[in-house]
Amino acid sequence: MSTTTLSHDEAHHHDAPKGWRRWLFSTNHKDIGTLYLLFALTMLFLGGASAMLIRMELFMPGIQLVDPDLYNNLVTNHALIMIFGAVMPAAAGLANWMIPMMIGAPDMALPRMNNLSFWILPAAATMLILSFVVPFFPGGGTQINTGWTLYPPLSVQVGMSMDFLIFAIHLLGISSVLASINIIVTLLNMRAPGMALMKMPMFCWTWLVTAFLLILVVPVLAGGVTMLLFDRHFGTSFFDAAGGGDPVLFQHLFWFFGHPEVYILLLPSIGVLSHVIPAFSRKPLFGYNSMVGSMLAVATIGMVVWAHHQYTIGMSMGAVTYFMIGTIIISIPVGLMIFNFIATMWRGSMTFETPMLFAIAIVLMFTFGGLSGVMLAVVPADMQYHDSMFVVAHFHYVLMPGAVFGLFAGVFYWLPKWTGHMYDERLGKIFFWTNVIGFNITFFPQHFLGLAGMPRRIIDYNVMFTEFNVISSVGAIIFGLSHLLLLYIVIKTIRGGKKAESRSWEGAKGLEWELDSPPAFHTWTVAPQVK
Amino acid sequence: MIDHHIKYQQSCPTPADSSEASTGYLSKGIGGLALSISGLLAASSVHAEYGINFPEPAAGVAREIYNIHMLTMQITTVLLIIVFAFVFYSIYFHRKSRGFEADQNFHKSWFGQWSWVIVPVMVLGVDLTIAGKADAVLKKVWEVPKDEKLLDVKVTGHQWWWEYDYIDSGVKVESRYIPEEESGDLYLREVDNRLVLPTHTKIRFLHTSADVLHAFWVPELAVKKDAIPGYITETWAELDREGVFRGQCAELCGTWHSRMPIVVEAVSPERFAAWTEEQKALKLAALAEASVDKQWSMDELMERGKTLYDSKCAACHQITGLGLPPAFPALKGSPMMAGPIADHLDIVINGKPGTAMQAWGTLNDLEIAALVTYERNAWDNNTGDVVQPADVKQAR
Amino acid sequence: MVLTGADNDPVHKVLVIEPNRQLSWKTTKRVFLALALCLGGVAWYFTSLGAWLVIPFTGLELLLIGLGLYLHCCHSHQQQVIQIDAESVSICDGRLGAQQASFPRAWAKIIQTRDPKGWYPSRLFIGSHGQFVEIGKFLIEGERDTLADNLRCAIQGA
Amino acid sequence: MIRIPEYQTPALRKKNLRLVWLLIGFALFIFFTSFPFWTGLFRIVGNQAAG
Repeated sequence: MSTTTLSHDEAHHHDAPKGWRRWLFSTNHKDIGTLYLLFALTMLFLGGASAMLIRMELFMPGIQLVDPDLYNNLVTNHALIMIFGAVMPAAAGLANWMIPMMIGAPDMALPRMNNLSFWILPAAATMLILSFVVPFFPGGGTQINTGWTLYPPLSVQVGMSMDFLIFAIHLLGISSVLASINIIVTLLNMRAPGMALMKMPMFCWTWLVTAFLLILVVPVLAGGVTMLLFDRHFGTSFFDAAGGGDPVLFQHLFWFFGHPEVYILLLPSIGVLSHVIPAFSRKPLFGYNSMVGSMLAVATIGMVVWAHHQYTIGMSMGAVTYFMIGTIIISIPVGLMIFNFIATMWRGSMTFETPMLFAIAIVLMFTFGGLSGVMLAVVPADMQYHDSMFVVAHFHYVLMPGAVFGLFAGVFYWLPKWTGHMYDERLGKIFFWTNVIGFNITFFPQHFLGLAGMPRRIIDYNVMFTEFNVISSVGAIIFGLSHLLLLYIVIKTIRGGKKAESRSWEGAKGLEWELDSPPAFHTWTVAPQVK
Repeated sequence: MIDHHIKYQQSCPTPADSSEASTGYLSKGIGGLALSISGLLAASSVHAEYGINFPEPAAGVAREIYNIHMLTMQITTVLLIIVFAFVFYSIYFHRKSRGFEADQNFHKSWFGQWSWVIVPVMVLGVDLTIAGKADAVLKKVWEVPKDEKLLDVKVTGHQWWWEYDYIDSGVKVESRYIPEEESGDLYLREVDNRLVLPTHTKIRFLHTSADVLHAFWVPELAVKKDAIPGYITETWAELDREGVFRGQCAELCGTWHSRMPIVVEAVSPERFAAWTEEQKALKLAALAEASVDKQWSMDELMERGKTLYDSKCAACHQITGLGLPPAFPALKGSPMMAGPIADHLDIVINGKPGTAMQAWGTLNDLEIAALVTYERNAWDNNTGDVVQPADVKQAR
Repeated sequence: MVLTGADNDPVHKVLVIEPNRQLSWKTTKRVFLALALCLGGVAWYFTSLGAWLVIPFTGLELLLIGLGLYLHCCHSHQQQVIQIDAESVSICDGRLGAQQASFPRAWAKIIQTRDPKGWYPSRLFIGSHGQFVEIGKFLIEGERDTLADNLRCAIQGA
Repeated sequence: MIRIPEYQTPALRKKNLRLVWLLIGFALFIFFTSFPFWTGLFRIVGNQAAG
């Protein structure tokens, strides 16, 4: 540290970089959080566009819009973009914005690493989009027709776009790991004095657990896709039965990552809920300790039940029994979480602003998705449900409310804090109703399709499945278009609006709402130790 | 052949006994809700009934699975109603606009102190109910019965057709989808050769795959197992009624994953025996025909070749021979067609490793000869080459 | 965190400024070991299944985690000591004990710059005659405000 | 009449309206590019009406 010369001007203006430098070289947690959120919003529309194409194609029996490989590629891309491009970066954006504010830290622990972990994402997204675009060019090979699970041997047949995808997954993994390390170090080391772990806001807790999960599972996925790359190009046969390998090994590697990934998507939204519901119920969160405990339980059990995605690979009866019991057991901590949310609302003094509406929708619809999850966990019954549209309906009922609606709730809840303006409440409510109703029309009928015998990931189907597909596609149009309203609300709020107070919501609690009046638990009391 | 009684519209199951009456009622209730939605949207009325639940099981295994499915569905529906009731009660009564004051000490009451024990214990109770039943069903379903005479059927998934080997009798059935012009309303649910199975016989299915992952799924039989190359997985079923049961491949297997229907035709054991004999005789006749030392004429070979090509090759290379490049190269105007016959035969017999082109060496000499002759002369390829079964025999 | 001398000497004052930190070096090592153990378990399990390629990735990741923890541990142990005498105000690096700057007390000024939009944290400088040293960069906003007030009092209140 | 709140300056209002038009344009784009969807829907409705 050296002395600097301060001119009169500098004493009053900030020397932070302006223009594109501000964003490219930013080490400020708020800037990076904003970048993450904008990136996620862009990707939400990209992934949404592929979902719309899928639903358009499935609207009627027959092949109308896309050819089968392109359809399968859309399925692949929709999943990857939504998971890695939209939900995870949006959750990371919330984390970047809120965690330092919530724990009373000046910034994230490793600001330069924070910058890196964001700027890897656009590069990774470019690779992901390239993997989609490359087959349209001469010599580009075949399209990725494997779905996001990338199961070999099918993924070994695919052309060069699979290599792009593998590279993209590596980049995405690096980005997530860097962000996780940053969050773990920040949360463990930079809490304000007096804030014990068990006094940490729930959102911080959920991200701490999420970051640990990411650190544990990402290397396994990285190893898996690298082995796939080796099988494709370097003559190894990790997954090739003819060469002594094992095609099922990849499934284990993938789902060891893939199942905790579900909780990685889910937990930050649970954290948001634990702030939104108490704020609008005007009453403290019911059962903070049991929330933390059940979250840790979910994460721990969730790590060791991955094979319930592969009941049909022909495991031994002992193995499937173990995975079945483990999976059903998860309903205990998850049930406790849901119970705590309901008990927080119970005997509260509720008002129903947009974040709260989303929160209630999550409690109801996530319960629904969770219960169909219990049905899927039952091995013999899963022999029927597996890979049918029932599964598609189930995981959209878990992930849309569980992850995406939670993020919507968080965005509406903290938007006044971020922008300094209140959003338009009336538009917010319109957005909520179109969104939730559209979602239910889209995905509820898919349960029936699955039970009646329609497999997932098929481009064309028999006329007997027409009715529910029509309903589902009509719902999808409503659901998809409703997000344009979200875009409008967000941009409008950034531009201006009613000035937000530092405590934007009547019942909001937490350090982030008290930034102007800092808490009293610091400084000037402890004796110094100076040589 | 066996009469085709078409029965693809299955909806609410007929209750088998009194305990299942409520089950059917429940599913009808949910179905009614869905129907009213679809009615509002003015969906087609061509189909009188909609499939909203599993079709009526046709095997003991499927019946067990069906029952556990209905049980878990009932339990979860009850739980869902409880959760909804609490939330809506709370939303209605505990809101600020009604002047309800928040109870700040709710979490400090005895209930708040002990809920973290009470709730998990209650959930555990529900879990144990489900897991206990599931475990009992699993024992019946999972393990193939031992020490019994079973009818072994080897089910091999190919891109994109099914091969059924009746191991005991040596009969082999290749089953492919039928284009829409021929199958009509049963498009994607009908095949050219069905999997014929006897009723009241324990059948063991041995699943494997020739290329990528597939999954054999017929809801009435309730046996879904992945077909994994290099693995053999097994399931079993004992069909308890005759009928035609339809399913589809359930594991994404590439381009034409949607075109892998499965049709099971359940017949009485006597008719099954007759059918087996018929198939054996057909196979012998074909073999005899192929081994006859005869020079086939171009027209004969072309005619046989076209039939074979349209059923076996057209899924990838298309009827027009234009293929779907780059995955499936065009045969029309391909240099392979005008090149040496030996190369052409080699790729048909041995396939091309690393691609979707599989080895067709299981076809007999006559069939391969016809196929290659057809490919070299159809779609303006007009090389004029005629390949005889003897040439194929030599090339093997 | 800002610590100050407990004595009520109005002339001589000592202020110690440190970042908030909750982990000692020992607990940091424990956290790292726990993570290494979990990751090692995962890597060992999948290696036993034949997927040895997981090992290099877990190894690389552990390296990164270690690096992150170490760097931040270094960062969080920095310390600025401000000594106020009758004549001068001096700023030292508390860990190295090296003096950074010294200003005549009578002329010493405290300047706090603020981002007009409140987007960036404020910055606090101390110095005189156009030469300034930034202090408390690692503090949070409220602590910095309090520090500025207290410094002003301490310097001028002689 | 739509009451304009005091924090909404005319310039801001103009900018927001422009955004609305852009989004409506995008919605129309989706509307027209999903042509097969709408023709299919009309066909089904037509069939229904015809019995």
